[in-house]
Amino acid sequence: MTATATEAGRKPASMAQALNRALRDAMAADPTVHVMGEDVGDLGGVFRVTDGLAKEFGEERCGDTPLAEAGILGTAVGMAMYGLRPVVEMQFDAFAYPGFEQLISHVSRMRNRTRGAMPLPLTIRVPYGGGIGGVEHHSDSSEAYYLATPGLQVVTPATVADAYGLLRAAIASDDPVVFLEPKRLYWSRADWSPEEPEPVSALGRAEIRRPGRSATLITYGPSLPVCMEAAEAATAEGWDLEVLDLRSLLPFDDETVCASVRRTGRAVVVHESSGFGGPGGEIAARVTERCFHHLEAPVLRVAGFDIPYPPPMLERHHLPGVDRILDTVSRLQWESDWTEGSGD
Amino acid sequence: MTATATEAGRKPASMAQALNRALRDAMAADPTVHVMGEDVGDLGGVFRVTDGLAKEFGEERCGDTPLAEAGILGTAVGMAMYGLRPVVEMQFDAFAYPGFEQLISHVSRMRNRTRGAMPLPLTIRVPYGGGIGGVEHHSDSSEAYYLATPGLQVVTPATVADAYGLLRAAIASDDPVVFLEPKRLYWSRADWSPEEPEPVSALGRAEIRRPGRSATLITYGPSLPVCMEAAEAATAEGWDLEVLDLRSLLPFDDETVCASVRRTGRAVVVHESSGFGGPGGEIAARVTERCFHHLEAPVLRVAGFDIPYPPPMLERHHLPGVDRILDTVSRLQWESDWTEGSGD
Amino acid sequence: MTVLEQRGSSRSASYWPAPPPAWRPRVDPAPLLPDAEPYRLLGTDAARQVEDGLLTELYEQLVRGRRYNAQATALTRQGRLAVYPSSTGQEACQVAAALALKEQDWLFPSYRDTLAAVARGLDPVQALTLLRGDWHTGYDPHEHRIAPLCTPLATQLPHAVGLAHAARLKGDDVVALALVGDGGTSEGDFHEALNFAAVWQAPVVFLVQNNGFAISVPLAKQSVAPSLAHKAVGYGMPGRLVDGNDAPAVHEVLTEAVERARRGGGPTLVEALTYRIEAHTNADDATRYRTDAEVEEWRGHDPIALLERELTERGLLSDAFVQRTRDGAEELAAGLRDRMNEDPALDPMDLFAHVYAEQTGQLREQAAQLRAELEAEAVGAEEDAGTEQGAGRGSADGVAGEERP
Amino acid sequence: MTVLEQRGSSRSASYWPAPPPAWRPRVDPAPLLPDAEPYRLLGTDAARQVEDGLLTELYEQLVRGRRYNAQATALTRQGRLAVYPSSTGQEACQVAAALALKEQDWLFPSYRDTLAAVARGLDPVQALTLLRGDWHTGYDPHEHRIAPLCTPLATQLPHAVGLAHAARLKGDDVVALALVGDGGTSEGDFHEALNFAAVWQAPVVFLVQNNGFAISVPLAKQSVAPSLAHKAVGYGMPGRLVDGNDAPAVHEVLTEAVERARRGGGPTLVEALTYRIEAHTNADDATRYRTDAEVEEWRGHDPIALLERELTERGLLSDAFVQRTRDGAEELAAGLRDRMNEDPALDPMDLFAHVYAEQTGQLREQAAQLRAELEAEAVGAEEDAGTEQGAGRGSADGVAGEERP
Ligand SMILES: Cc1ncc(C[n+]2csc(CCOP(=O)(O)OP(=O)(O)O)c2C)c(N)n1
Ligand SMILES: Cc1ncc(C[n+]2csc(CCOP(=O)(O)OP(=O)(O)O)c2C)c(N)n1
Ligand SMILES: [Mg+2]
Ligand SMILES: [Mg+2]
Repeated sequence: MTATATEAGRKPASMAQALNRALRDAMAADPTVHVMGEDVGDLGGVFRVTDGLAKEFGEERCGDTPLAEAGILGTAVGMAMYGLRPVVEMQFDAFAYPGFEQLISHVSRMRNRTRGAMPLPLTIRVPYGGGIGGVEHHSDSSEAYYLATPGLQVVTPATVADAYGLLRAAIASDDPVVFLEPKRLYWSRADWSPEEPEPVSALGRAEIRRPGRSATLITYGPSLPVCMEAAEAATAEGWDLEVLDLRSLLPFDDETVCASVRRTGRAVVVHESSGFGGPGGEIAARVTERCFHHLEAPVLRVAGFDIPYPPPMLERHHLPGVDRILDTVSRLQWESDWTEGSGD
Repeated sequence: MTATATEAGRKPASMAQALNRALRDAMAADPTVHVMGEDVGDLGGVFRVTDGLAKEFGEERCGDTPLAEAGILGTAVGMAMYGLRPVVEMQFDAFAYPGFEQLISHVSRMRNRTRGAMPLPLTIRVPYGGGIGGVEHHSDSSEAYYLATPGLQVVTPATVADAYGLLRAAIASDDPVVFLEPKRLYWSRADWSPEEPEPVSALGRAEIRRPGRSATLITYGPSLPVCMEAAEAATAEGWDLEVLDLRSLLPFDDETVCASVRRTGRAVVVHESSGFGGPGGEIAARVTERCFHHLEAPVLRVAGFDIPYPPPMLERHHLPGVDRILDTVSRLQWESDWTEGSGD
Repeated sequence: MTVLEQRGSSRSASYWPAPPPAWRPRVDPAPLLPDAEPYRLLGTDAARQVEDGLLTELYEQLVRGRRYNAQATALTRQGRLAVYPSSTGQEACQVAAALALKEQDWLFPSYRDTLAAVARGLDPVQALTLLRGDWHTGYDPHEHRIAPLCTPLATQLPHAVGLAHAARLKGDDVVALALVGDGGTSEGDFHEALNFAAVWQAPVVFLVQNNGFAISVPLAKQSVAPSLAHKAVGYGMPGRLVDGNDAPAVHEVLTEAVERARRGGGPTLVEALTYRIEAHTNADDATRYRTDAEVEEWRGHDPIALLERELTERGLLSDAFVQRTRDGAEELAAGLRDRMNEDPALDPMDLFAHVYAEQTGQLREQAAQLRAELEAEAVGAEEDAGTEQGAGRGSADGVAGEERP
Repeated sequence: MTVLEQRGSSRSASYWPAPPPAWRPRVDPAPLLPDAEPYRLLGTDAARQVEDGLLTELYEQLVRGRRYNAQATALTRQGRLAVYPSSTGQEACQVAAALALKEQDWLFPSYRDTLAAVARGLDPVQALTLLRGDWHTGYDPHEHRIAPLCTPLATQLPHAVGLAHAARLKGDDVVALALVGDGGTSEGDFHEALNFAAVWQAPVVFLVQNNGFAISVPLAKQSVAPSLAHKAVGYGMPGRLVDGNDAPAVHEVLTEAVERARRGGGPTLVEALTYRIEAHTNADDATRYRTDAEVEEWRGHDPIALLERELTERGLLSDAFVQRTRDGAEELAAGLRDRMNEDPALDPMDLFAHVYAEQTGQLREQAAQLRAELEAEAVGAEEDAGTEQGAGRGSADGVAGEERP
């Protein structure tokens, strides 16, 4: 299944394949990397991200655990205390919740608790977000919970290349990383080689995916392709939108984000997660704190509604789409025509 | 212990006593109200908030549960499904985490899941925040987790009178309420009578605790007294600060908050919870979205640092204090003297 | 009493001073332990004591259930269900669970237990709402006293305990029966629920359908206990092991447990040994983790076939009866197919209608935004395809308008 | 084998077709069940087999432990400890846990188990750091292989399982021993940890110190099981019940379990019956939920007194030995008192130093803010009290400065 990506050179690959390759390469490079979770063994994970690993590295390196997420995370903490680098899979976003006590009270705090004597090099892979027609509890966007937990790093790829590079970086990190995998991008494909541009990405850096001058769309993960599409559509309205992919939500790349917003003077944060108490509030607030006098309009947000994630047949109304993004861009207090630096 | 508050007329009472009285009155008024949790029976709770209830109403109405927070919350869900109004006590903020799966996946969603057929009139009391010299895990400010969970209401009193009125309102609500009790205000006292001004407060309304013209301090719970003190101290600097007590974090009282900020043109959000991903981001973002052109300066935040809650001997450095609040107010881009409506 | 090794206690009779009384185990563990062999009726002498009427009722329900499962699976292929976790092979557990309850009792099903809900009287279309994807729960739980289908594993168990406890506090004659899988027994909520039930002596019965797998993970990686029913003694409740493909046996064990709970005898844990004949769901590929031979072996222990043998022995399996049973099942399937082929009526505004009893200001704003978008969409759809994109743009007013000063 | 009621299975020998093999319980439950009576040595004939050296070592440690507890409690009254959960009355469990382990093994203590850590060799001042309040953990866990004191109940148990499992995967000779209270057994993490341990056959021993209370909640409201050790069979591991105030008995049971784990025999659950003589912590008022008479009854079963009886019988309790033991305990207490009376050196900047391996930009900003505040405070403190308030105001630069356009 992942055979096309095994040779050097750029080949088409899906995000799931790139993640699989990242796990494989990390396990091959470092015998302390252990993959664990529900159905990660023979089945290769419900999204096939761990496909073939049990066969290649043996059950002890990639094994099925009993069905208990606090137990998975808690035993992974113990394994990390002993020097292993566990990579834990939570089967779906909502099924990570039983592990929250371990996550908040231990995973995020062990290094600090012990003045650095006991770091936890732990990666927690969480497939997240909707748009896949999943029934209740299979489409949550849980990033707000992770962001409010100091001591964690929170990372999410939006491209095939980042899926590889960021996962390698997460596993290489000496601190715990919550690695959020956008479910609906698992099957997105791109030409890609694991060797380029860099096998392991730096954590904590945002990337400009589309330069523009009119306004900045700040986004991440599943909403990146939607924002790219919106930016294309916006040209018809005369807007040249910059699209910024955060990649790392915690730590947050204030520098890249603020530089962009200072340039464009306008910003919209786009994410699937519910708006209220979601990542967008933090992002809008910190951008405003730092760039207030560059702003021609308030930083606006396009987010999921403040409701439990909808059933499959209604999810399209909930998810930020191109129209809703453009509607919001239109409310950024434009003069009749776009001109730079008008302000109030 | 609570005898002083049992007669009519305003008498001195602590917040813990007012909460106790609210529980007692609610139980007396409605036989479906059941109090449950760890040590809430004979001991009366570790903060004595349930003192005397087991004796007065019997163990079946106020009883000790086995020691398991998911079990407490999960069985309370079942009891609410059958028409009872459980009032659950989580012993400390951090010990609510084991119940987060029940909270997120069930408590917040049952009404929506069943199209209103199965509401959950459930109150979850959570003592929260620091400043009491508590050792690790006894001083968390966990409100960000609750705010990011649509379907919950999140309420927190900052005064003795509100402790009573809001808890009565929470118990009376047909939807689940996370009722956050500021630990370090448990022993704060005030002259108060349960009959006035109103026995049951409306949920979802903020209150101006100190009117002012220069800037608005937006706060809640444990930080209200600090903000009041800061506002007094600020008069020496020539600032007349308005202090706004949110009382309800979810739903959020945009009207009262925005009216105040539009009046003053400047705002600082103050809370103990870590800044990043905390409530302040949401508050600053929505105020800015709604009041952008009234703002003379960005909405700033004074919050706990982005660190695990410190050990007792260091907590004073973490907690928002008067000086830090005034420092932040001083950064609200004042002209040499305060004048109304200067702008940029 | 169990046979206990009394190491080094020869002087303990004269032990002085006597240890404080809190030490005495208050409960005899022996009656709480399950039998080593699963309880069976079919194929044993005891089967003769089961009434004809019960056997034929079980048979009709099993056949209907099998047909229902097949139809639901077919609907996934036609895109009419988002997903279906089949209970083919487990029909005896599903049906017995439904029949063991009285009308006032409550059933707490998981995602795999729609058949139990249907056997209890729920409209199959309503039962499948979650899996079709038009809403989360398709029925009013109070109507048939069936809790919403529960997806997060084992989380329904404390609900069942709480409901049963509340009913007892109110003095109502209500028993709750909660279903969970073998995988679900590993979750913390299983443990907490059983302990609460035992401490409270709540009228609740836990039925573990041990179908050998949690998705791809076999029981051997889930537990190395003598049986899952052996967990019961650790809570101070009886554990019972039953052949989950022997419908009258499951029915008897559950009925006994339910009646015991009703009499105030407290909770019971029942483990039913069965097998998931189909893949985990239609989306799963079971060949990755188990052999056809294993499935075949279990087909040889099919709940319907086992029951047919007994019915045949008794001469109850007449052609007419078989035909009538099949016709009933076909009718159920046809009705289900026809009704599931209709598109459900959906109102997107429902997204905001049930989050709270009273809509918050936030939600009113957001509902207004969506309504405006939908109206703009409708206008856009009426105009011809060549019209400028984004007709509604700028009209949406989700965030309260800002008037300039 | 347990005595099992074989209801209705008379025809089961000829049962046809044979049920699939997955049905056979793979494990005999009988050896996993605990004895009905707690295991005891003191006061039984078997006590004679315990070596003198072990008894005197245990005695010295118990006396030290009792003195340590008294000193720590005294320090709370002097405001030198934020809080102290005493293990007075439970010293036998604490000491035996420490002595049962080899140097390379790991101990996983809870908040009440500082004595076990001290008995294992940890500096008592370091052990008390959490409870003094200057930092969370006062020691490098790797030094004595003692995990940080754990406060969230039962959450340390999966850590112990994971660590033991990791060590076994690496081929290291390491056993983990984890302590938990009776109340902690109700938590989901207890369940999940024990199940993982059993499925993985991890070299780990769980010691439940059943001291009768979880703060105010008596065991009877926590569990109605025959014993907490009866939970073991539900995971497929042996459960052992021991008199927790009989130091050599606890030592023997734990040593056996540890060595069994070391040999690859898998995990064991040990329940030690003991009593918390003091209140939950110095802040607790135990008179609200228990009688003095109950405490007195347990004082009559004191671990030190029990051991003294055996030592006296053997003629080992000489005045000189008693004096030496007391002197050692006093020395420990005096050193602890003196060192705890010194104020710990604290650097507020440590708040930011260990959150991540590499400080984030956010934390660098916040550290700079605090540093500026502290400098301003220091300046303010140097100036006289009459100086204008808020000397440093405006100088703090926590949020990156905004240059006007
Ligand atoms: C808390 C939680 N974790 C993970 C899942 C994902 N999941 C759905 S079904 C399943 C396997 C359940 O196995 P079992 O309990 O044996 O029930 P069965 O499917 O065999 O009926 C898993 C892991 C879930 N639904 N909930
Ligand atoms: C998850 C969690 N819930 C609640 C608490 C609060 N708490 C601290 S100690 C305690 C009682 C523990 O009793 P037990 O397990 O028997 O241990 P003991 O104190 O008797 O040693 C409670 C409820 C906690 N620390 N962690
Ligand atoms: Mg199963
Ligand atoms: Mg205890």
